Amino acid sequence: MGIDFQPTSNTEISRAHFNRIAHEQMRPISRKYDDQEHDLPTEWVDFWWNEGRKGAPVDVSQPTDGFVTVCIQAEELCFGDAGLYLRMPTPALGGSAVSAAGTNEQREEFLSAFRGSGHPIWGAMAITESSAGSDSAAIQATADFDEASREWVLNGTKIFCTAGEGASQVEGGFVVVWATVDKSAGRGGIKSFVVPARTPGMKLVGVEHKLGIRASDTATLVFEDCRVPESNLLGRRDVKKRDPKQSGDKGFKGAMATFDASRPIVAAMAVGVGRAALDFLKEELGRQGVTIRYDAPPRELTAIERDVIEMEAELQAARLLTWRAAKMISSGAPNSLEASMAKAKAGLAVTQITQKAVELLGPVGYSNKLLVEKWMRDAKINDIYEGTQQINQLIIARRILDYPSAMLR
Amino acid sequence: MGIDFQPTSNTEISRAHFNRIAHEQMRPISRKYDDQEHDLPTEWVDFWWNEGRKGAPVDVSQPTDGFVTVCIQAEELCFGDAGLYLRMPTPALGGSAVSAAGTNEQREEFLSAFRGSGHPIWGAMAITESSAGSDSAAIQATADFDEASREWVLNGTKIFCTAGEGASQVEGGFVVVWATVDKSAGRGGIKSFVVPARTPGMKLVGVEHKLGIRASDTATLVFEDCRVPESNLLGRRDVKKRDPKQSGDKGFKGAMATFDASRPIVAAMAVGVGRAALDFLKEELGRQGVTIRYDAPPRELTAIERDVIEMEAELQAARLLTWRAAKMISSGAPNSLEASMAKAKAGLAVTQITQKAVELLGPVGYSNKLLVEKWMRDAKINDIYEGTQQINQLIIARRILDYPSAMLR
Amino acid sequence: MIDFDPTDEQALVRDTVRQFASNELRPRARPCDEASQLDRDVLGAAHELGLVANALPEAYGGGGELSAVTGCLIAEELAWGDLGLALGVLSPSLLAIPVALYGSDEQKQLLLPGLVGAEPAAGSLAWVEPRFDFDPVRPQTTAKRDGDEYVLDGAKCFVPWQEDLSHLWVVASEEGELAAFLVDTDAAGLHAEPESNMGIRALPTAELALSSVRLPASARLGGAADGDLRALLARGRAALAACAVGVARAAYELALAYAKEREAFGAPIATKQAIAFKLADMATEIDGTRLLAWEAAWRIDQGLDATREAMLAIGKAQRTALAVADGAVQVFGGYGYIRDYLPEMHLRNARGFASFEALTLV
Amino acid sequence: MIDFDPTDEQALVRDTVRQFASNELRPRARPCDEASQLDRDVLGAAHELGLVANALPEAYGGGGELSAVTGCLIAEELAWGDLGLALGVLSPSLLAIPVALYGSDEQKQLLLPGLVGAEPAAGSLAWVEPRFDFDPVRPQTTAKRDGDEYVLDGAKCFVPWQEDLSHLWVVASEEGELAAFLVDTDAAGLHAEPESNMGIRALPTAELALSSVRLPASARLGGAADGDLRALLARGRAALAACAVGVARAAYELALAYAKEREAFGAPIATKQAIAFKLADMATEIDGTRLLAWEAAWRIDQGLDATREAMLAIGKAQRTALAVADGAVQVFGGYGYIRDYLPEMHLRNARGFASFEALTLV
Repeated sequence: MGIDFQPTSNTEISRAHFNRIAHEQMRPISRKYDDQEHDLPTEWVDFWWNEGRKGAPVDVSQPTDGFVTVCIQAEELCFGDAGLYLRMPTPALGGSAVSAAGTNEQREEFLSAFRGSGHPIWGAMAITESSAGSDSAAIQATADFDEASREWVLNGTKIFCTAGEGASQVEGGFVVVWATVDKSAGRGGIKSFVVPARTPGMKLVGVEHKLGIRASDTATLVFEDCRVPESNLLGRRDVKKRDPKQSGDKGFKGAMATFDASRPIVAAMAVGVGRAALDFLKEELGRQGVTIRYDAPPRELTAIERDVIEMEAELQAARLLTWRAAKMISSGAPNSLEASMAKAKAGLAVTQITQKAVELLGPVGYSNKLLVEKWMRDAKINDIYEGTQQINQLIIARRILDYPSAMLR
Repeated sequence: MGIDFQPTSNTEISRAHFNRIAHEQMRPISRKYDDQEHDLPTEWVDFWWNEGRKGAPVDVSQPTDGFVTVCIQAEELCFGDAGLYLRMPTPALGGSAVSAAGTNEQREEFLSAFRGSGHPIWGAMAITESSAGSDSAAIQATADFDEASREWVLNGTKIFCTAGEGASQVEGGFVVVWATVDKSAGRGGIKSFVVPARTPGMKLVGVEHKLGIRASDTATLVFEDCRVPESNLLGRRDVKKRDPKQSGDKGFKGAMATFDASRPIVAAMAVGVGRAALDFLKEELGRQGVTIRYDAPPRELTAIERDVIEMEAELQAARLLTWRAAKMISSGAPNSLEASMAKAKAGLAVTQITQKAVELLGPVGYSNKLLVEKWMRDAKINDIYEGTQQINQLIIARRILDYPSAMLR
Repeated sequence: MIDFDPTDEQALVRDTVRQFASNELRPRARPCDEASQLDRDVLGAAHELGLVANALPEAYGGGGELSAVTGCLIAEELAWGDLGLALGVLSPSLLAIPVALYGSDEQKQLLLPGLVGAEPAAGSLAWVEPRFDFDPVRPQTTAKRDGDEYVLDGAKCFVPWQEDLSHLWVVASEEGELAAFLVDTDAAGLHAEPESNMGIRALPTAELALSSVRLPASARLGGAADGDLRALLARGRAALAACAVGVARAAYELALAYAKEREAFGAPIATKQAIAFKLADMATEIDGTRLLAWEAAWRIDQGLDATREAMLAIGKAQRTALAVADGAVQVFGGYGYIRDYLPEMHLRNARGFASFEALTLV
Repeated sequence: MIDFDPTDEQALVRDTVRQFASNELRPRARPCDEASQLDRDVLGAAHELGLVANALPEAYGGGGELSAVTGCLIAEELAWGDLGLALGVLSPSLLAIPVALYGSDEQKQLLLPGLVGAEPAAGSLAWVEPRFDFDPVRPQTTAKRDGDEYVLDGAKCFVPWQEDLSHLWVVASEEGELAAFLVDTDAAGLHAEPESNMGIRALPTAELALSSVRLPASARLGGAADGDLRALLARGRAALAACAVGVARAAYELALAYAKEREAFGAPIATKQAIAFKLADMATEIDGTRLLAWEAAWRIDQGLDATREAMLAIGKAQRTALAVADGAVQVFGGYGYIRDYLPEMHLRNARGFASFEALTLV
């Protein structure tokens, strides 16, 4: 094969398809659902449920670029609107966890409705707690097994749960909850459980008011003696005292694996937001008669030209690191290092690119009349969730130094 | 008094005096002694000894700006040439240590010759060891007291000793050596000793080949049963087991205090090198017809104009932080935090300013025909010696967080 | 003689304003940002402090203490409390300082007494224009002489616009030169559209459309005489730089406190070099930036040209404010992204300094 | 289909060159830098590897494998060994690739056989000019037609200049358009002054003064036909970007190893976040930069215009190389500043990429 930067025709079909959706379905309501924080974007949810989820009209007889194609879909939709993207009725990260760590029966039970003809539903993953941000070993939520009823009893509070309102409140959806069955076992005691929407004991106590991605329902969920069947545990029940990263626990490893898979997607989402700002900036400058000279000597460029050229280089570097990490998933290569590189790079690059775009557009860039200021607010989340910049640097550093986590904290 | 940015007339006299020396005595031989690494810059040494050390023709009936004036002198001379500045026949850091921690007798004994009419001599301070860079507690050099001869016997190897060749080899000079009298006491056991030049047992084993400041003799000194009189110990002899920072040991504290005093000077030296590059850049651009518009809107500036304006702002910020730290010395305020801020800021700012100056001048900036490439090489030392960027960030962080060193390493 | 210590009187003013900012502004920062409005009580309390009046000529009931350096000390403290409220509290100076410096006696008589009275009075100045390449010394808003009138045409944005605002200065190009004109808010041909921006939401601002706004010749700042509007621009930049330092300091202090309190992996996150060094850099850049702002202000007070110094100061200040506010959000992690905490607001406010001009004056 | 894995053949070439760079270049990096000269043995060994010949047309005894992507893989590995020596080793391509791509049959016949022979032959190309605002697509060196001759006037710098160099291409403006001309090193009116630069000291370079250098019409690259010199410039930028990645990777690997080995306060300095995160950023930027260089090279191989991609790649590459080399010096502390260790050399070399053009071609 060899080094190739040409996506397959199916990827191009997919890109064009989702780019059109971004322009026609998302952009027109971007500002509306930024202003009306927490309102359900009905037109978008219905569109996705009725049309969007059918996917792009690809030629199934032809190859795609696998996970790279998935990343390009995420880039295009977040080029449209990152907040609406996170509000799409899909299994989302919860689905990834079920797919990665669940049994066939579990996949059928929890995911089939997302392919069904019912009303729109959501999936979500609930990991973070107020005292355990990046430190999953510090999870306080508990899961106790009730021998009598053969049920798991969940107790605890989860915060920053993306799509947590929809997943917990709309019949048919579910939340994958991380809890410990044995605090003494540290990470080894942490298991994930599928909690169907409206399960008694799972309460939605609030949705966050945020800097950006305001269309996305970031929820706080409280679990009080929330009971789910034994069969809702993902992965093995037995507790490995050793760090499960080294153990064979498909449950935790599977859940962890979802991050290696989700980081490139999050990176692609970031790239989409950054591209939205950069493309608009170039178009607007063009309208003002400013064109970027790619063949002018550095010392003859205007400050704006050099900024734009640097922004383009940083965005493309982030995109290519993302595609590389995604490609490795398709080819089954372990990509934890590359996934964190992509996430760290994309998060920082688009934070700076969108901030710069606001600056270069001057007073108009700062105004709500344009979406650029919104893209700057939306972009910042990519530096924070799915592992902050610092957490990803930590993962990268441990890998390149070949240090166990104990040696570098 | 109130906030005032106007130096006294004596400071202006001093600035003009040393600026002329920089232009007339230093610049003409800058390239020569960069090429002829390690050669003694005789014309400069003799000039300083015969003329330069007389100081500026200030009006003693009028005030100066105290330590700020000293910083301005350092800036002007390093604007001339940082390597030659470090090769001046002066007591340098060794002198600061004797002044800060020594008795009147010791000051008289070791410093008077620097005011005398003999040949040029040098002072130096020897702290760093190959295994103890930033970590003074790790010092391995030992000082044992010989009760019989009432002498201190020094053993160990010191590296990166600025002016170490002159100070150790030229009769009349001296090296202040840090050594431990009790390894079990950690920092508490570290004392400093004055070793006169040519003392038997003090050997010059080499001088470093460096990236820049090549006119400066950075020496490695070996001490083998090197004996000095009991009276050459600076400060108290008894060992405080407690961290001497908290103890009343004038010796160690004095030596440490010299750093709070020397960091602003090192920062001022850095500013001088950065200014050399920035001033030349602006002059050269002017000759090429490029003038900097300070009243143009940011979005109309050329890349070069914005670079130069940012370079000027960063350099001035570094200079003002330096003056603030220096002013505090004059007014007797503890300035450890501010001194480290000045050092950290100046070191980084001038590293970037000089690197940028080489870039903006293109091929000619990279050529040895100009001094800009030398200033970039010279400037980098300011990010490294007298505490690297990282060490100064550590000191700043501990202060602002109010953390003991044990909590932040 | 080089000195970086304020006078005792300045220190007293600074400490008083800091108290005021801490007690009156900071608690209202979030509610006013969410509600996109100023707080009348705060405006009243600030007016009683006489922050603006103190700088006005004694002949017109002011304190006669006009000093850009003092003004920067005040601006930093107020912006540390809250930028949007600070700009609102200081808005009378937008009307007062141009007239105090360059106004005709008639104009001083007309405007100054109202600003030192018992009741707070709003002021405003329209300089920025809604264009990415807006050039403050070459505005596209024009003033043409027509008989004994001036006719203004153009567009302005970032114009402080409180309900009770009655007059404002509008900066325009008069035959290629900068000039300012006193305009009634209800002047014919003047249309004001309320703005919504990413930050400074507590401050009501408007975008103005001026089409053939006719003014008497006496509306020109200084009358026949010329005011030095470039110097006024430098005053604005020094003041905005001081505000940016205040915003950065507020964000830094929040990050510092949070980093010492928040634990991860069993220790405060401040014990991690990545966090600790970030805080160290913030502290250093904030101090360096403040000194640049002071230098520009000091030159203004000395009657020296401060164009370059003010440009260096505001350029550095907008970079520092943005970097520090962004860093504070980063230190807070997820909490930095939600509006229950202030870092995200400081980030939105900080970004504005790259485009603000003359939103406050000292 | 998107793919970032080299072909098996490319991987083999890369690994072979990496071995060569490790065994032959790296050990000579410091001595050649100090002595400011190339090493004949290395040139011979490289010639035997056929690194340049392999890319030349089979019709003239080459391997017929011209590929910018493969060239970038080779350039990165060689520059990882040592930049100065890498540029020396690849210098024949400066003569060969322009003629292979755009030369007339006559020119190919004249130049190519000599480059695939048993003995290594030097090559060179003069493009850069000693001006801060040098514009590679609008050189000030001019070529004027005079009867059936061309007359060249102007100045050049950064021109590789080995003793045994006999011919070189000189890029000039011919009626405003880019053109290249084959010039004898002993041509009348050509004066070469040896250069001394901050970095790439192992590579002998010269500054050229051309005053009325007269050449036959046949000396023009392509003869009557036009070569696409802008495409050649992009090839140079992709190649230089790959070299910059090699330099950055070399500095990064040194820093990584040193940080794990060097102890302070009782632990390896790599266990400190400030150092560890710096290394993490280096690794990330190096990988991202390499991908940009590959994309530009891939477009060249596809026959697509790569002007923009090559500009993005070299711009990013010069920033990455400088930041990583500077960071490596910082990680080494005092040892990073002395010439017993390589970081300081990487820093001097890295700084050059902001000004290099067409110092090597792929």
